[in-house]
Amino acid sequence: MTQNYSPLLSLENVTMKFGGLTAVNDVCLKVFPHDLVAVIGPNGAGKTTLFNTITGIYTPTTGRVKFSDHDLKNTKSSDITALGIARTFQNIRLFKNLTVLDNIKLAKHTRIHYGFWSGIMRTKRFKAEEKKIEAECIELLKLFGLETKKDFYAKNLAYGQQRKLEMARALATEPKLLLLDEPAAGMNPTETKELTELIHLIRDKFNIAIILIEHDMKLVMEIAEKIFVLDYGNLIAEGSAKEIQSNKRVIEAYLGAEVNL
Amino acid sequence: MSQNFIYFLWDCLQYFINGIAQGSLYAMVALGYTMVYGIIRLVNFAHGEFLMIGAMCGFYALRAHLPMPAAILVAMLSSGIIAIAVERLVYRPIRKSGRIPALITAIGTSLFFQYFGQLVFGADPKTIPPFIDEKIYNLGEINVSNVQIAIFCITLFVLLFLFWLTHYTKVGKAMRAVSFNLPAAELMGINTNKIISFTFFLGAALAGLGGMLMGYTMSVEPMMGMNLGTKAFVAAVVGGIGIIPGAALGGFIIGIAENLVAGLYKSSFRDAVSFFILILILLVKPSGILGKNMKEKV
Amino acid sequence: MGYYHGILLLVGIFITLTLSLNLINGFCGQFSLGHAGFWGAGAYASAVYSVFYALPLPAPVNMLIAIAVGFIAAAICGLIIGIPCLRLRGDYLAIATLGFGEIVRISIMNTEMVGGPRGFINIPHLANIWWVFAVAFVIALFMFNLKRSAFGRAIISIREDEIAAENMGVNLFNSKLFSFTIGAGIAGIAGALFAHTQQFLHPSNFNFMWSVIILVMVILGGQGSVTGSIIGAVILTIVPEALRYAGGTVAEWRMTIFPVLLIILMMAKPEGLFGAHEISFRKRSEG
Amino acid sequence: MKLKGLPHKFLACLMTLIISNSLYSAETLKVGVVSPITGATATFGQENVNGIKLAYEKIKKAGGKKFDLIIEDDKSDAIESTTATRKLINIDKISAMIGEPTSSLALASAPIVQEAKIPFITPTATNAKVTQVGDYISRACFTDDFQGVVMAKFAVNTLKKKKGLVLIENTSDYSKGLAKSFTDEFLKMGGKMASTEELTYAAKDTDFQSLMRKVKRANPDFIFVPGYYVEVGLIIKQARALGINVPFLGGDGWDSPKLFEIAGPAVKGSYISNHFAPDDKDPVVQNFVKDYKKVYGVNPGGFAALGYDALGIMNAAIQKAKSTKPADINAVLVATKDYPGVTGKITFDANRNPKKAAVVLEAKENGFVFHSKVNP
Repeated sequence: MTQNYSPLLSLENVTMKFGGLTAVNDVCLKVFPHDLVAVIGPNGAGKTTLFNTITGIYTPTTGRVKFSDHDLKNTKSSDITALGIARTFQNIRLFKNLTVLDNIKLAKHTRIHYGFWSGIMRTKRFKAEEKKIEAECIELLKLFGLETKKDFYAKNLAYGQQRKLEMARALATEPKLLLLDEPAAGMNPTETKELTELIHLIRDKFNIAIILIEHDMKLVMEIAEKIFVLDYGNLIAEGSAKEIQSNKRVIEAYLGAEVNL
Repeated sequence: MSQNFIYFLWDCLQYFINGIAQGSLYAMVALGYTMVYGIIRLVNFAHGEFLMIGAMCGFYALRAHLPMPAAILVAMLSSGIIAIAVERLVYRPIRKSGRIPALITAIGTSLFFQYFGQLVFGADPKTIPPFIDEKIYNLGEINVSNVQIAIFCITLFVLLFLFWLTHYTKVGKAMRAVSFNLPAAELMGINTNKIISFTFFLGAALAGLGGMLMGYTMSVEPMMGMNLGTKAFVAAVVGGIGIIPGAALGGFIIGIAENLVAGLYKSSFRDAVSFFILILILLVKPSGILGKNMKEKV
Repeated sequence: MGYYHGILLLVGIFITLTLSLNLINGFCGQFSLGHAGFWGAGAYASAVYSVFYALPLPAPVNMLIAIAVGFIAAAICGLIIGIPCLRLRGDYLAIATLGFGEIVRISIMNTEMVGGPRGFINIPHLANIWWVFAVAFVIALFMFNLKRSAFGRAIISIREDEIAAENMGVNLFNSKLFSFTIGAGIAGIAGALFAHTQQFLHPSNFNFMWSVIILVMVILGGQGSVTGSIIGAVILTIVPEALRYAGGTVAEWRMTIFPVLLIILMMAKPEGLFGAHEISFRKRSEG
Repeated sequence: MKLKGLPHKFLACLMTLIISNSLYSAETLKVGVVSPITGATATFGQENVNGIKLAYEKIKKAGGKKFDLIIEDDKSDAIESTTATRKLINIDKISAMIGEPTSSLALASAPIVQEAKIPFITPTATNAKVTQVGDYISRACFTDDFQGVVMAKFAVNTLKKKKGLVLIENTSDYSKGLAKSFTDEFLKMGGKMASTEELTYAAKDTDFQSLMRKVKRANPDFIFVPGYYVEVGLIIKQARALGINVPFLGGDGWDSPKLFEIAGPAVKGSYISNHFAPDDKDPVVQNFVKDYKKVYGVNPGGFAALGYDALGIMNAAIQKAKSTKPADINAVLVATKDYPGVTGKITFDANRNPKKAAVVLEAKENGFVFHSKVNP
């Protein structure tokens, strides 16, 4: 697949070291607008670390992360969100003691323009903007089938719903690129199937690029247009599902693992 | 060089020596703090009160005409037993409720013992004589007392003992395992509750010992634990909390700094200086001088 | 000033203080053990203004200036301590703020101008109970509205999960510093009211023990709950007084009973009486 | 916020319910006491209350007008002290009050008492500012100024020493005030200071070696330490260990058997000014000491003696007053003349400060003995 327009995200020789341990080694990859790609690899291959370097939780030891025209070096995690990268977490990080609706509203943080005193004095502008945001949030919840749960505390949702809520929350930040860290973990086959459709739907409805980390190979092979394979921090292969399935190095890396390609 | 400047240099040296002696005592108390924090991540505000109770019991033992070594033993045992009881009855039930409730509980326990002490032992300060007959040696402008030297030696001995305990005994290895990863240690078949109790006992017994040794400069009163406890905690944090040599190092640093400030400037700023150092260290190296940096896993 | 009047006045001041700490501790999840230090800084600064530098203006105007002075002095303290210390977490921040509170108290003790250890006397009687409750009301309203605005939500998200909050685009440091500074400043306002109603300040009122009491008020009511803070302040100002009447032994032992009650509360209901909820008549489905 | 609208009365009713058993029970005369029974200065407060209680038992036996004694703890805290004072005045409706023993907290509560016009006597608040609050505020002890003068006279006239040194506890007003009046009088009488540097220490200090080094270099004939016994004990002990053998002089803050526990025989040869001497041959003193020992098992200190006298003076005023109205009691109280207290014959001057003799005590091996009396 060749594109003649510029990449949305590009990693240039990114290396991430923790003391003596190299978690990500000299990785280069490009993601274009509207892409739906997957990052796979055995446990400990550095997938989540890769996400963490993209979202600014870690600063790469060497190399560059570029998003559109911005070099993300020295950009705070919160500013990266404002630029348009959103993510979910492997070990679900919802605001457990807030309601479902508040979780989503929070994600609108960077899209709110009323001032501090506007909020304190409850001005017209504040009320109008809050009303608009609330409507948007409920719209989003409907998409995920969570609108009836909007006043529940996040901690009281079922596991699958929590995963969905996290995705909804990430989308509420109005990203151009969405990173999903094992969205299907802990889901049953029916839920996984639903998820597959949902991911496609999201991509098309919001016109965004999506990178996902996933262990469920069936899901990956089904939806990913392009797959990157990490092993011990190295990018050992990239290509379509077919190419990856027949790649020798990938099979070696996975040998002994529980996954059947 | 003027006479005043020579005096100044002598003074600094003297304060430094006094600081080491005082720091030894802080170190002894800080060790208990650090061990408890290392094992269950709890800032045990009541640690100073364990010391107070030990010293009080030691005082009454002396009054009952027990010899000094026996009184020290009484102090250590009573501190230790109170600590085990507090851990069992108060800290253990709260352990799962999160850190802020645990911290509040520790503060509550500390306050309880302070006021309890005032009503039971009386608010008047009590004096414990030095554990050996004090002799002062004059070396030029410097004075060193045998009590100071003895305290320093005892602290060194305690440190070596703890090193041996944690590295070469079964219970010590278990302590390290629990402090490294409590649930994992439990899975490995270590009786974590027992190890935690033992840690409390050991830490508090050291505090009791420290309380008795302090007799040479301080009098024992029910409110003494608060100030001493926070300073020991500061020492533990400065050195790197959870790390045994760190506690000792922190104790010496705080002791020396306090004596220098009190001697060269104003003794009313003695208490402020330890907090000042704390804030400074936390800015430069939040994990303490000997600490390792830890980052939250995402 | 009568006894009930005096207690009611303290209730009002403690409501403001508890709300201010709730902003730092309950909303933002930052643990401060030196709040009495901010309170003291505000109290002494405002008293210094009205005793030594008061302008020839009507009393209410001077009181407003005194409140502003208290706010600014405490907020500056909050800023100075916040910039370095807010990088710390949990226990470390608690100890650093504890240290700061002690430094404030020691500095007051060593300042001859404000009476040092004897206490600061002859502060003009500029405020009264109406001032105290008007301010408490305004602050409570401020907190309510803050909680329901984007800024408040951002601060609360930090308490819940710092990393996720940052990932939502919340600037952690700025939000923390904001709540710490404003919380300190509001404590300074409480200090100004305290100074100008009591007309006497003593360093012992700004020690660690009082920091703990304010914190316990927050925790009792529930971290993050505005109405909870108010109730916590009311209960904890009145209960120790009520214990005076419980008769011989209890009255004598009231200072040991207080910590025991505290420990029992922590065991039974660590999230406080109301958690982060507000008391309200509207029903909320809780799944 | 609902609380704002809450009427005053509702809260009052609520509290009345809790406390109804002790409220408005009878029309007996009540005397309130506020003292630090817990907290930082509890050691003074507890002894003070002991003295007051002893006096109360004796007064009850003696007959005459009866009154109830209500004792409140203030935790050594200024807020608590003012709240407790208001409680005594408004709820218990006391007619007279024995105030805080420490100067700083007496200063906190005195304005409240003055406003309510309740006669107030503090046993041991020696700071001059306390009785300046108003005409209802008096004290049982002499002021700091007087003690300083007494000791300066003693140093020059009795000890014949002219080169002195003063060590000040810089966190204490008591210490500073005493040091100033001593220094002023001493210099006026032709004395000299051995050092131009102001030598200070802080409460709760334990290590005085640095201070002692400066003292040793100054080489004075005597050292005046207007401090409290805990620090003083350590100072003397550490001074002797460094070979400083000149006499120490001090004030009533030294007066505790603990001083000898802390410093041991090193105190011997020191002199202090005090309110009373337990071995004073005066039968008033001897009876008090005997009674006190019987109840509490130890010799009384100055806080106990002054607590005892404070209630005694107040009782005398109550008995003599033409009614139980506070104003009438105060009228008699401020005119107190030649009250035979254990701390001397007490007569109030126009500012309600007692004019009475101070005693100078000399330290022997294990306690103070009476040395001489110094009249004002």
